[in-house]
Amino acid sequence: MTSLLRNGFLTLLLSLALVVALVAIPADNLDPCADSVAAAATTPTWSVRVDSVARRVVRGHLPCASQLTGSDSLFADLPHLLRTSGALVLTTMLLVILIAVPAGIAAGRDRHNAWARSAGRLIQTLSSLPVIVWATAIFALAFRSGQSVMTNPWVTFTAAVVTLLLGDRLLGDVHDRVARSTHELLAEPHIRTVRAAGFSMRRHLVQGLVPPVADAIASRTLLLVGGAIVAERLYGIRGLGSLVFDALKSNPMEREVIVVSTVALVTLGIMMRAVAEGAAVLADGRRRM
Amino acid sequence: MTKLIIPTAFNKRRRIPARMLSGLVLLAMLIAANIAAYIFHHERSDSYLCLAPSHIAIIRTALGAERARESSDATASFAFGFNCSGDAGSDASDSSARLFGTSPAPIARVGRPYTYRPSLIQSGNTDRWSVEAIDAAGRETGWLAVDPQSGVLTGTPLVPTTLDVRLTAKSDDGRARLQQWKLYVDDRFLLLGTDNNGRDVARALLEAMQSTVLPATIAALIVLGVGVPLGALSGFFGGRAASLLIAISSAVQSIPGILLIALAGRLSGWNLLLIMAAVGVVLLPETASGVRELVERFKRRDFVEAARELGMSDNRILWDEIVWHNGRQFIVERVAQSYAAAVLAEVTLGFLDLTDSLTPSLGRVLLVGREVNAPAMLVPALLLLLLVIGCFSLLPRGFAELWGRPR
Amino acid sequence: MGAPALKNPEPVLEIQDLVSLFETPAGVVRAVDRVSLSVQDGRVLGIVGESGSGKTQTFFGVLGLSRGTPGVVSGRARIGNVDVLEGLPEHIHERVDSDGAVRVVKDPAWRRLQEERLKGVLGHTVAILFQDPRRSLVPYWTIGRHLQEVLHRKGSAPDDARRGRAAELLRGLGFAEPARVLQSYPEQLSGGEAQRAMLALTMAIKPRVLIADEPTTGLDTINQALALESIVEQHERHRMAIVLISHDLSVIDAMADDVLVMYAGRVVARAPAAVLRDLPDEAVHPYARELRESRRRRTLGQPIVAGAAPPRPLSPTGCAFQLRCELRSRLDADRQAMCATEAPNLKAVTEVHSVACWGIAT
Amino acid sequence: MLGDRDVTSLAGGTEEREANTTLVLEARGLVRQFNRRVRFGVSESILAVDHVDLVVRGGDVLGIVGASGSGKSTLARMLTCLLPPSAGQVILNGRDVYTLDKETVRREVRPAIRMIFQDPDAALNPAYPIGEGLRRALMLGGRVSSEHIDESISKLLAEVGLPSSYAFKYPDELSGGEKRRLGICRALSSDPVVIVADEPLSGLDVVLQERVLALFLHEQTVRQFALVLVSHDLDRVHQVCNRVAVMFAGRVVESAPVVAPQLAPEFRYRHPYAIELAAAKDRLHYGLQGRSADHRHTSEFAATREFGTPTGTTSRMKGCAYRGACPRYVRLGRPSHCAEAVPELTEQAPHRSVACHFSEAD
Repeated sequence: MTSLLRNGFLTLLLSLALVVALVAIPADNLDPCADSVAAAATTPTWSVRVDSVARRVVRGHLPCASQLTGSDSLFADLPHLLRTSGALVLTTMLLVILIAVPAGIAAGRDRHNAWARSAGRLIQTLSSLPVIVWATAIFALAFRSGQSVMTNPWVTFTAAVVTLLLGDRLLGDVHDRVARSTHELLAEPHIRTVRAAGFSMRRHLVQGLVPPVADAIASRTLLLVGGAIVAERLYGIRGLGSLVFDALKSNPMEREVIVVSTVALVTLGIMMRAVAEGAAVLADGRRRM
Repeated sequence: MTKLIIPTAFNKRRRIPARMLSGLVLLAMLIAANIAAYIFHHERSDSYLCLAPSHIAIIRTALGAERARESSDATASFAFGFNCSGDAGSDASDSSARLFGTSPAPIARVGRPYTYRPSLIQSGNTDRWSVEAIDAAGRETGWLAVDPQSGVLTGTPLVPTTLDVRLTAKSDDGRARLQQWKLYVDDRFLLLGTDNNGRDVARALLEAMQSTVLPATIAALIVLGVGVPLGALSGFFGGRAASLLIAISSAVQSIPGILLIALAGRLSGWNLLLIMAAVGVVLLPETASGVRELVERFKRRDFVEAARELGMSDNRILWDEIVWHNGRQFIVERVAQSYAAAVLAEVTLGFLDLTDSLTPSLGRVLLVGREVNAPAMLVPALLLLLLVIGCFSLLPRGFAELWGRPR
Repeated sequence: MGAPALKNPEPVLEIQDLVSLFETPAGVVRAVDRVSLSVQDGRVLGIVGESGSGKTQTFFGVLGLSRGTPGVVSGRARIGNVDVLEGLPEHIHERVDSDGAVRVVKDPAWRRLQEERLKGVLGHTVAILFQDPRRSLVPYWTIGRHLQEVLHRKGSAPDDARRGRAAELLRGLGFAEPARVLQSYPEQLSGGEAQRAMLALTMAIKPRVLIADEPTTGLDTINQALALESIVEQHERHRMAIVLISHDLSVIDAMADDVLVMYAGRVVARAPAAVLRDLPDEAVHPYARELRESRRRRTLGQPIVAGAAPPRPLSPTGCAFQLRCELRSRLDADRQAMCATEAPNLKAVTEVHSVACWGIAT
Repeated sequence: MLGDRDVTSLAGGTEEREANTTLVLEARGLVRQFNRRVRFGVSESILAVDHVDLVVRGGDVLGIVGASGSGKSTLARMLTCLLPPSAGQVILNGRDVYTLDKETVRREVRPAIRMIFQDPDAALNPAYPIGEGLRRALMLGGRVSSEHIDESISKLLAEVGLPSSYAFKYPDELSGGEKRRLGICRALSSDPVVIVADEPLSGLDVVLQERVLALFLHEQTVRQFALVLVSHDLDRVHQVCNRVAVMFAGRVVESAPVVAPQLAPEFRYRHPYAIELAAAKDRLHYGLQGRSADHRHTSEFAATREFGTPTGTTSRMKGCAYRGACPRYVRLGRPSHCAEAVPELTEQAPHRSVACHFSEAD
């Protein structure tokens, strides 16, 4: 458990420091739309800038955000945005677990199982194509079936999930790691004793497999958050990702929006990794011992 | 005692495997394309990114186009549309362009209809539109006509020339707004045709490759130069500083990589080198922890102590016995993956319309292709992208065959 | 070894013509080559042979514990009343590989069928004492937990009765403070202690057959003696059949009723221990004779004579032992040709002693 | 050389053998402490080797015998300059090897003291063929110039009986015996003065063990190095060594010359643990045979023994570490002297020193 706390805490601390540092970088020009910063003279000193942003973030009144999110305060809109992004990541990860983990276990358990091997090869080839290719393919399909289909939120959500699922070797990596850890687990001498003494294998398989699978899922979740914000932007899903990118694209750049949404995304990533590592710690008696 | 000559390097006599060859050929093609693009890129005039007539001939013969024509006007260069100074879309001549929301396409194709629909920003009242298009010799051309009420410009050019077009809109209160731009009429054959603005797609791809693949080497070098040693040293010597660095980089890893890269891009004004450096830093932790785990796994093996017993220094054990002999395949795979990931990151930025149109990028070609649904643009761009990905997955497999055990 | 009266002569474990193949970097190895054996109830069958002679793989292949592919490919095996390899031929098929090599492949259904069938056998009729006890016991379970699991499955006695039973089992095996051992994890025990803890586990199972795979390797002489004596004691008390696998003839000679000598995956000699000990040299299989002499030198502590004799590998064709065999040089020409071309199979010399060698008159 | 050892010749010969052989390697007061993390925040310090003094003379075959966990492997690694001791010195031609700088160690100490590892497979880098491994050993040994490397590789391989085509093979293609021979070949590559072999016989069967030991002795006659054989197998030590040091819980409890097994009383072991080892060895060979006859012996033996053989995990135990299982301690009514004072090695007979406060006679 200690590694989990230390790791999570360190990550949050460092990402906050990184984002605050971003705020401190002197912007190329002042923030014209921020009417509340009337008193900003030439280029305010570093402390003034941070203070002003902090005050605004805390008070929840972010006028600039209003142009993007259309509501009076970013914080009112944050839960909804976080839910969308979170839903995208969670659904994709659930699908990964449902597809890659069983296929990986089957492939790891018996190297010569023809069905498992072909499934593995299919997963590998499919997932080796980048997200871009899948997005373009889906758009080509969408055009063929008329422009309107892309406006239905459910269609865009599923399209985003499919793109994320099949892109950037996500399925392939998880499948490989699960297959490898299954193969290594079954080669462990104590598994042979469990089978020879007639104990039930399931408990030992779970206890042996959950930690490596959870580690594989945890590490890929972080990359998935990155993929999710790309998918949001591609399919125009109103989530944290599209907000951040809009803020990035806006001229002049709205720092507060970037600050808040980055922290939100980081927390999303860390919470998911914490859940996965928690599962690993609970299942593996060895760590507890 | 049988005299036995053992080649000191035991896998010397082995021909280069097929997969390795194909990977190398692909890589060579990419680099050649980039060098070519770089040469032409270097030649461009300051206002337009364009080819000097002599270079057109070279490309056309290289691309096997059937009719090479020297344009009469030595200075008239073949506009390519990626204007590298000033904002995209506006022509250099008229400051009033800012009043017009849209920008005219700079190239017209002989035999293909050319249209432009201006939109006045404050067009409250009715305006009467008129156009004059004078070619270099000062003659008025007839094919360009404007609809007085809506100002829509239409016409099909017949002869390849260079025109100075002036579009004026007179409102009834006497104020006149003027948009002026240089229109090139071109009739040359273009291998991949043009995009909606009449720009040559092949040229755009060539240009994009140069701005995507070559800078990606910076990311790969960072991963190789910093990630691998960091992982190896912290794995073998377990230094406190090295593991702290890895902890920090894994913390950085929790921030979505694409966001960091986009931020770095935006803050640096889309300076490609800095973007690629950011990509390198984002990809670094994965490689570093991978190498560290590999080194730790091998460090515990007895042959490390056996090597120390032989009198091998720790450094040689780490770099020769563990990293080179047992880790090289993993490192080559990881660096190839990072290279492909760097290219993909840059393409993703372009695809998400995050980069400005100044930097030619494969992503932007895909973006434009997606918006106007022009297969002529999408298909070649995708093929080029898959070429890059394919090349970087073939290379490690080729190395695996070369370094693997002889069967 | 005077064997106790044969109460129930019907063998508790029987294997006929077992063949098992393994794919290794150097090609397909025939680890077990047409091995037949049977284990009578209440008797100790000793199997002696070099490492890699297939003595362990014979049992582990049948019991589905070996990881190699394809594993057991033909033969029949019966444990108790379960015919373990029934229906094997239907699950075996040949597949021509990409590089033209013909590969024997078992389809995955066989593994599930095997697990189902062995559920009633492993941990009930058969118990196994593995070679490296510290790594074979479950690392995240205490010794007490191991015993609890078995005792729980065996009888429905309440918790504390089971703990008492476990402590009493350990005390019976010479543990001074069973309480300490019950709470400790396998890695906290010494080699000898872990060995006897695993023996306690097999005793809790009360099997009809105990397969002890190299119980004495890696132990110092005191723990070796203790391990063997504990096995003997449990054998006396529970009347179970024991299969004792070892490369050390003195261990086999000390405990086994019948001895099986294996070489390169084949049974080359079978006889009761007493008979094998007294047979004259020319009646015994050359490999068995080499083992006997080596054991005699070791028992007498005769110093080893310096000498740089080169290793004598197995010969792939004909009798595997021919390259090391002294007897072959004294045979006549056509029998020597037989040694080179064809592997001899087991033939009975007397009604209790059989040998697989062209040079020994049957 | 050591062939004809009967009681009389060796007893007489022992003295003058000692005189003319020069002192090669000496260990003075070697101590090695490990701290092991038992639970979070709680770590226990273990004294693996506790003030060991050893003397190795030219042409010696010194046997170090003890149970697994008695610290003999740790001692071996300290002798070969692989593991710096917590205290004490290892002296090679008059200089303490652990005080020398890295360069002199690499140039002078490493080629002089070589080690053969317990698991030969793990000591070979799997990524390149054996020839490449030997080439590196020869280059680092510094005895061969680079253009003669190929010849000396095939010469070394031939010396241990391996054909020179093995240079192209990878470590996992070799059999157990062949890997052992390769280990020897690797150690000989730098013409060492002392070779320390850590359990060179584990994993080999009886016949192969004899051949490997014969090879060791043959090489010793040819190259005149001192051999330190670390093993748990008392039989083999008696067959090969001329001196033995018996270790228990990190301490040398008895250091004695090795004389033919049917010993006259004055040549038998004097320390209770050493006596126990020898008795268990003999019981393995003779006692167990009459298993059913003197059944009483086995059960009585197990019952009296409070046997939790401490595995060297006792941190610096006050008094004698063996008293927990020592019959003499029980017979003399658990004298408190054993519990307080640590018994020092005292000379109780010519060339025989024992670490026990009392003797067999009391």
